Amino acid sequence: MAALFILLKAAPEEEQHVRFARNLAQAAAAQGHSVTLFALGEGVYNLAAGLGGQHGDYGISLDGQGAVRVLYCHYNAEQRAVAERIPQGFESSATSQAGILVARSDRFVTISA
Amino acid sequence: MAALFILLKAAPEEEQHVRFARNLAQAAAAQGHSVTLFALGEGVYNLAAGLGGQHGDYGISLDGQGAVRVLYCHYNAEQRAVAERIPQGFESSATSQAGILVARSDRFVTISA
Amino acid sequence: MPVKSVCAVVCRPPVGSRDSWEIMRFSMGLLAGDLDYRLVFAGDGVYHVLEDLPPKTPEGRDSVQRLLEDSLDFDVEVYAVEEDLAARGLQPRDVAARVEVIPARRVAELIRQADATYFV
Amino acid sequence: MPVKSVCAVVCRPPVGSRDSWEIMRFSMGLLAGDLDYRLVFAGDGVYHVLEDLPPKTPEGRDSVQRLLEDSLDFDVEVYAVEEDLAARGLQPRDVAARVEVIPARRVAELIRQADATYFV
Amino acid sequence: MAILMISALPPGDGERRARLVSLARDLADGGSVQLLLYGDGVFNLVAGSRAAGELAAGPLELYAVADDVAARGLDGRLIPEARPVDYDRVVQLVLEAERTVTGV
Amino acid sequence: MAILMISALPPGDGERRARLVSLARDLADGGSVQLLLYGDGVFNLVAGSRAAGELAAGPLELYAVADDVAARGLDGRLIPEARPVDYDRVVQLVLEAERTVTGV
Repeated sequence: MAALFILLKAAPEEEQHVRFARNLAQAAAAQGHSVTLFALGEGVYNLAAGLGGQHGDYGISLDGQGAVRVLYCHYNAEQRAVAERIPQGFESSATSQAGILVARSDRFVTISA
Repeated sequence: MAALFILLKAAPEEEQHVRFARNLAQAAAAQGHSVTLFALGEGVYNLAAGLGGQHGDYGISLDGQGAVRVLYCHYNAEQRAVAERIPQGFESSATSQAGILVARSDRFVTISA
Repeated sequence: MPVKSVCAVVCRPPVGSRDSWEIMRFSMGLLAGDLDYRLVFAGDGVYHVLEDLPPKTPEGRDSVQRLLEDSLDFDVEVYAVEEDLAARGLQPRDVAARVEVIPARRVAELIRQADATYFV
Repeated sequence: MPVKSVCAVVCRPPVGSRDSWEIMRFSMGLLAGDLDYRLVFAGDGVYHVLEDLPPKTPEGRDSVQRLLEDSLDFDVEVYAVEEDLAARGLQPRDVAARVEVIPARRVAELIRQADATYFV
Repeated sequence: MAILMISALPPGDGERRARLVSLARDLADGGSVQLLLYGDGVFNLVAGSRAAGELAAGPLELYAVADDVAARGLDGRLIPEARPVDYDRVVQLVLEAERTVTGV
Repeated sequence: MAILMISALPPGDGERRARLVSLARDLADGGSVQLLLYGDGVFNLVAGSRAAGELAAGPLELYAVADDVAARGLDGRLIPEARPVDYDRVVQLVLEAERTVTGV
C-alpha cells in the first residue's frame, strides 16, 4: 500500500477540480492506500459548513468517508474568516506540516484551478 | 451626472479585479455620479465580514464611503453560507433587480476574473 | 442615456466551472429590465450549444443546458461562432435547435449594436 | 518510495491575483520536510523575478518579491526562462540577483529530476 | 462611434490578445476603439515585448491604470503609445464611450 | 522513465497546449509520457478538433476520465487514441508513474 498526498487549491466554484480531487482521494482510499488531502487558499472554502445553502446545488462534499485524512491551512481559513465554520473531522494545519507529510508520501499531486 | 452600474464577479483572491471595481466606483461617486456595485458569484465573498483575519492582509474593503450603493446576489450568498455574515450597509438583492437597475443606468461595466 | 441593449460573449467551457452558468443566470435577469439581450458563444464557449450536453451534472444539479433552454424560451437570440465550432471538430448538426451559427465577423456587428458587451 | 524532490513551475503573472503567492508560500513549507525544492518561472511567471518589483502591494501587504527573497535565502534554486523573458521585453539585467536565467529546454531536465512537478 | 474595451488580459494568452486585436479591427471601422488595461494586463504594454508590438499595431488607443503600472515596477518601461491614467480619467473614459466591451 | 501529466487545460488555450506538447517531447526521450485529462480538459480529445490533432501527434499516451467525458455528452466522439479511465485506473496511473507533472 502506498501513501498519496493531494493538494487542493481550487474554490467550490471550480467544480471540475474539486470533483477530481475528491474522486481520486476516495478511490485511492478504497483501494487501501493512505490518502491525505490538504486544502490550500481558495480550497479551504470547500470545507466550510453550510455550502449549498437552501438550494443545495453548490459545493461538492469532501467528507472523506472516514478513510481520507483531510487537513486545511489554518492561515488561509482565518484570512477568509471561515476557520470556525470548518467541522471537527477536518484538521487545522500549516504549510510546514504539509511539507513534512509530503516527504512521508509516495506520490504528491496538486489539483488547482 | 450619470448613473454607473458595476457588476463584480471576482473573489477576494483576484485582487486586481476587486481593486479596479472599488477604485472605479469610488472615483465615479466622488465626481458626483450615481454608482451601483452588484456582487455576483464569488464576488459576494468580498462583502463577508471578517475578511483578512488576524493577519489583515486579505481582501480589499468595499465599504463605499456611503456614496456607492452596494448590492449582492442573495442566492449566491446563501449557496456559500455567507448571507448572515454580510453587514447591514450592503443590500440583499437578486438578478432581476440587477436587470432593472442596469436599465436605469447610463453605463454598465462588468469586472470579472 | 440609459442602457438599452446588452450582449454577452461566453468564451469559457461549460461544465468544469460555474463561471458561465453564473453569468448566464445573471443575464436572464436583464430581461426584468426589459433590456435587449443577446448571447454569443465563441471560443471554448461553443461547447455550451452541443445538442448532446446532458441536462444534469454528475452531482445532479441542472447543467448550463437548462439555462440555454430558458434563454431561448424567453426569445433571447443565441449565436455560436462557426469557425470556433469547426476548430473543435463540431458540425452544425451538433448544435442545439434555435441556436444560430454565425461567421466570426458577425460578432463585431452584434457588439456594435449593443450598448454594453461583456466577455466571460 | 517517498517523495524526495519537488519542482514548482510558476506561469502566472505575479501581482493581480494571489495565486502564485499562495503556491510559493506552500512550497516554502516543503523545506520543513527536508525536500529538495526548486522554483522555475516561465511564461507570465517571469515577471516575478523583475528586479524592480515593489516589495509592497498598493494595499501595503508584502508582495511576492518578499517570498522570492525568502526562497533564495533558504537556498532554494530559482530559475527564469530566457525565451519567456525575451518575449516580454525583459533583459537579463532586469532579473533579480541570484535568479538563474536558463534556456527553455532546461525546464524538462529539471522536471525529470523531480519526483513531483506542479505548474501554477 | 467611440468604443471602450476594458481588460486585464494576461500577456501570455496570445490567442486571447489576437482575438481582441482582430475584434478591435472589425469594430474600428469609422470610429475609435480604446483599450484600457488594468492589473496584470498592463504587462502587455512593456516596451520591447511581443504583446506591446501586437497591440500597438492594432487600431487602438492604449491606456493603462497608472497605479497598476507602478505596483509592478514598470514606470518608464511602457511603449510611448500607452497613456497612463488615474481613476478620474477612467471614469471619464467610461462615460464618454458610446459602447463598452468588458472582460475582453 | 514513466512520467504522468495530469491536466484540465481548456482547449481554447493553444499556447498552453503547445507548451505541454513541447514539454512532453523533451521528456519522452527514452521513456513514456502519459497525459491524463479531466474536467473540461477532455474536450481536447474530440475527434476532428485541432486540439486532438496536436495531442495525438505528440509522444503521448492519452487518457480521459470517463465520467467527465459522459458529463459533456462526448461518449463515442473522442479520437481512438484516447483511453477512457475510471478513478481506480487513475489511482493506478498515479502510483505506477515515476514522475508526476500536475496542472500543466
